[in-house]
Amino acid sequence: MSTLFEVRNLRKNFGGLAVTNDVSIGLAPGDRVALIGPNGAGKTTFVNLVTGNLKPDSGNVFLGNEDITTLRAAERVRRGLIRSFQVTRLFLDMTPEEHVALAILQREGQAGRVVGHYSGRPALMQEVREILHQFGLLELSNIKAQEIAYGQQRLLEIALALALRPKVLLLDEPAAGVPQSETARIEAALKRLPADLAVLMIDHDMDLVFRFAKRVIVLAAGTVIFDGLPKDVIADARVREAYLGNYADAGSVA
Amino acid sequence: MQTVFSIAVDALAYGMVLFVISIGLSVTMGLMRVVNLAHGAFAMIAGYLASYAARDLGLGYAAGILIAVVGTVIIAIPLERFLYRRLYGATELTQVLMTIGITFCVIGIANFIFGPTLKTIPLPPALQGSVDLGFRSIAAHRVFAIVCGLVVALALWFLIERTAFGIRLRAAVDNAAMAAALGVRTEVVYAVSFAVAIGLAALGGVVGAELLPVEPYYALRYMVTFLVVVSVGGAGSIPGALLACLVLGAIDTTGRYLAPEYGEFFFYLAVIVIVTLFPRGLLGRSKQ
Amino acid sequence: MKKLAMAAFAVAVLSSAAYADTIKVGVIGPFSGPFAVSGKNFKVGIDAWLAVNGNKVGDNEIQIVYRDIPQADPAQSKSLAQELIVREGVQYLAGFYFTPDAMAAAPLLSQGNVPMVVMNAATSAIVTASPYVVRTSFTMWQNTTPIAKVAKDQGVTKVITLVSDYGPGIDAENAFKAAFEKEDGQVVETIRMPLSTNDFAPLMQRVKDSGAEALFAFLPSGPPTLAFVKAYNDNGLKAAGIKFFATGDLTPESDLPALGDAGLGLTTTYHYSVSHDSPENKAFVAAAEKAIGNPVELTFPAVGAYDGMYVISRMIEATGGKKDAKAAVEAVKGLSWTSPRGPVTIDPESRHITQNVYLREVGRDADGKYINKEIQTFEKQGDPGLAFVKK
Amino acid sequence: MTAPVEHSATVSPPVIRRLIDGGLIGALAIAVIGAAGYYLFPNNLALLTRMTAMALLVLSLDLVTGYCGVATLGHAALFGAGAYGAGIAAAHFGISEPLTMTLIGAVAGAVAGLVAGFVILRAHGLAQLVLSIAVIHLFHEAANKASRWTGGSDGLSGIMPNAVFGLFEFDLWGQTAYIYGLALLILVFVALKILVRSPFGMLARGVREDPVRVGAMGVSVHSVLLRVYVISGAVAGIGGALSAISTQVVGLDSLSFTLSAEALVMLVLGGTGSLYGALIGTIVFMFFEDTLSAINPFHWLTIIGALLVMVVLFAPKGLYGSAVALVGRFRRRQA
Repeated sequence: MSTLFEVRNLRKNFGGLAVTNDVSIGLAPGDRVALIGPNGAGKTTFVNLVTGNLKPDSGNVFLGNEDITTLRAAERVRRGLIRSFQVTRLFLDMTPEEHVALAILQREGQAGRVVGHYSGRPALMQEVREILHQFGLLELSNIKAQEIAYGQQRLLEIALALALRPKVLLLDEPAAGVPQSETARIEAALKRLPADLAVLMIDHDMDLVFRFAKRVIVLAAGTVIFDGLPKDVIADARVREAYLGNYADAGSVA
Repeated sequence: MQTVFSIAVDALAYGMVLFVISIGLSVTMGLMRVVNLAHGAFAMIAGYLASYAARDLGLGYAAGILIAVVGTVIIAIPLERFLYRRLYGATELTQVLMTIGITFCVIGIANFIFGPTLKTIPLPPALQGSVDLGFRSIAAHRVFAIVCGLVVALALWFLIERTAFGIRLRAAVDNAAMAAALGVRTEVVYAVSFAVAIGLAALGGVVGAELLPVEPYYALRYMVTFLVVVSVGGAGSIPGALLACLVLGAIDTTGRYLAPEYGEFFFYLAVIVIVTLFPRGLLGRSKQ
Repeated sequence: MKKLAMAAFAVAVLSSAAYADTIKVGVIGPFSGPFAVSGKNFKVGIDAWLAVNGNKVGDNEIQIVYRDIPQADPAQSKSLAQELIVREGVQYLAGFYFTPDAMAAAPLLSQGNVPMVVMNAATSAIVTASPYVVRTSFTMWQNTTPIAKVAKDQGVTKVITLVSDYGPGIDAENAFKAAFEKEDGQVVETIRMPLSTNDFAPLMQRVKDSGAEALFAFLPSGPPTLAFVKAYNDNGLKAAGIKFFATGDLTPESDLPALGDAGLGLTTTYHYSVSHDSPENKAFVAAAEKAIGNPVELTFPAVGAYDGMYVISRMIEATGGKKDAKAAVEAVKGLSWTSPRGPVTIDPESRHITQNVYLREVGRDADGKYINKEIQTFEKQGDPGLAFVKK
Repeated sequence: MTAPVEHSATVSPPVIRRLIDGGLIGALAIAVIGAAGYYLFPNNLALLTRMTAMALLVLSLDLVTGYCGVATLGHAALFGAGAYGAGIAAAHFGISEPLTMTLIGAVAGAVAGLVAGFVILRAHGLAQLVLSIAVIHLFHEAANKASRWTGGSDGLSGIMPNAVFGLFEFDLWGQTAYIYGLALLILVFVALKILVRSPFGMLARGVREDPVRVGAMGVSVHSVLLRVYVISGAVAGIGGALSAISTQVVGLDSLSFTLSAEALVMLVLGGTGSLYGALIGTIVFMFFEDTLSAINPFHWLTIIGALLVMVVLFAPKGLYGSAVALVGRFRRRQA
């Protein structure tokens, strides 16, 4: 399988401390990969480096054949590298319909238009409804985001990302803060993500990770200490060490 | 060389007067998160009280300051209870609207009671006249303002960083809910801080009156200056406000000496540069 | 509904144009805000005139309508002037503290058939804005020119000028320079200070460094003048013998108590001092002090307003209460009378007031009150500034 | 994927709502209120014209403050640029055709918006407020210095606009000026309503709600804000030009901190983030100011101050915002 997205030898120091230490990861179309790691492993920093919100000290990020290391965050998004947020970031004053419509308009390069209303475009409205339907949000399409339940806000968050037609999707704890009763719906939505999409999910809900991911990467102290099949991860000595004791050793092994 | 020294002395004196007048606003804006555009109004009230006590009643300068500070705080207490308390946590724009309304009221009332003319606060003999520095002379009241500024800076720093009250205040500011859960009575802490801020405004209004004379429009005339000083220094930072006053004093004074015609340009360009480079102010508290 | 409104409209138009035995005078001035003391003096001058002369001219009763403009704001001035002419039906516009406000209202005069009596705004060009403008105040040029002579007479040859950086300040600078250089004096440096300047210490250092024997200053009356004079004293310029010349704007009577002893000895030229010794002024001051409540606040705009009311009363007399701006203005061209400030004439050509300008020194009167003591008179001064404008 | 076509009827907004969103109702309301003003206060058209110019400034401010969350106390810079642009064109270059003057005002305002936005958008919150204050003072001082062009503090006079379409003269009664201003206001209002509804308008609202999310959608937040500033500048510039045309004098006050602060007070009074709020705030504030200062020219400021305090106490979302909230609560209780 060809590589769609690749991080090569990525490194970031904060005041002499290597928060991301020589990380290399590759994703192919259709990949379902989970990135896990104990608290403070550097997951958030890694996401920010990939999305372009932080500048790496060294190393490169590739999307397709293009080196996107120096591109700004917005540019990366336009090339198909999309993320969702751990804490919901929505436009509370807007409806789900407006959210998705805006995302589609942006994808099509139409978001700068100063005239017209999206509802006047049948094709766009059709797609909006399809996406909302896919996430079970159609009934809520004209209710302001601040008035819908948190679980549904999380779904909208993913719907929004999907509407941008990502090639690579970074999901940052998609089920965080959602009551147990509603996680099933989120999981179901994740299952229905387009097959050719490469997904990197950052999470520490192990149940979710094992049901979703075909591959697991473990980050500890800024270093990749495991990259393999889910069934092997529990047995891995370094992972056990990282989670259960002595972090420093885990770093030195890499 | 003598000229450079001379400008430096002027800059220091001007900066310290700015500091004394503005520091109260830094407390309200930085620690209580209230954009209090009525800061000047309180300073002005104090000026009128001091003028009335010292000149019309002939009680003297020291008594004037005391009466002004105490009197202004007493006037401010009901305002805090009924108006300002609603502003804690409100949006900046709401705060702007309310405090500008209060300012308009105070201006109107001052104009009605005291009339539109300038009021002065007679200085005691010791503060009149000049002090000889060898290479030049400087007004004695400016020296007094410098001393006041330093004392206020030290006292405030001590209060906020070194006392139990300071710890409570900082806790209440950083996380009101958590502080309340820990038994801090945030309402009381805020009321006391407000009183301190108003007391400082009052002191500044009286001490600075030689430079910024008391008249009804005082409340609006210097509002921009106060705002600029506070945000350049970093709202809530005592050393920051001190540094900002000295830096702005130096820029303003030097600019006015070298090219008075373009003094405004110098000053505001400098403000733009500083604010762009240090968006939280020179020594701002890192938490927004 | 529409018809009714149109009818009301027509009535309003007609009634304002037709003969009325109540004659309304619209006065626009800064009655609140930072210049409230000047606006108050407008009102005091007018009240004093009405108290002395009664509110009737012939059969016509004068009624004053006040409108407030706190700071220079031509758009508001125009809208207020229009409202006064059209809605209130005023036959005369008066007041105007700021030049742009007068300039904005001037184009309305011929259409509205209304004369304007400027009671303060002091830029020479205002009288050229409309043939219906008459001014009873002063211009910067008029009051500044004589002080150059004073400086020369006192043996000063090198002067540094410090003026506020706006229209009147620049007028003052030009006027002083022109007059002083005519006297073979030398202006070694001209400094323009931003209006917002609070701290004058660095400027005093500039004065010292310039090697001038005297300074000429203009600032609009208000808080900065106080700081300016104090800076002059505190920074040792007074002690060093550097002389201080200014127009009376720096020492208005309303600021003198605040200046206190720091002001003693300052010499200024101006068209009016509250302490002017004449029976006309005594009568005026008595009436004005009654009107103002606090005598300390009485200062120069009051006399501009008082004389303005005299001019308006003569206009009403000449037109018999009819609305005829042209006839009204014609009637006062060349009008001479004895004002509280001394003998004055409305110059028929410029419609600006020709008057004495006095050299005054700040001192105390017998009661210990601070006053501007007149020590020299420059008689029948016109406005040299108009020639400068026309150039 | 199956498309739930059966839902479309309930999902797409009804025709009437679209018309309301499209600004037709608003335009109609302005026209009706404007006409009412014309007949009720036929002798006070200059005030009404001033209100119209001010309404344009407040609408323009609403775009950046209400819709994008930019805090500014320097918005008069854009208004003044329009006023001086139109005024200088007329006084120095003899361009006195009112429509051309208005266009020049809009362009001058847009350029000023670009410059001001470039500086002001470099910070947030309090720092942003201070940058805006610095900007307005620099503009003011520049206009004061360039007195050869601007007339400095004496004001720029000698602006003599031609008749509109060669037919309607600007006269003492101010009818032409008022109707011209009202027409401009209606046009701008409709244009802004369209803008606010447009994809770009949604983007701008998105920036106010959550700039990080907008960035994560692949949009450059800064460029959105800068574009809003340019549009806002054009609107304010039209207001400035209207002021120059109707007053025939431009003063430094049109570039002042005071005017900026007044506009902000009017906007917050009416309610931010809604074009109606901006209009209502302007009308209410200026009406009270005019009435109170006519009743008592000496002490009206006190009453205005008390009024503002009252509004914060009893209508914290502004007059329009609080009214909408009240109606909403009432409806919910009914339902």
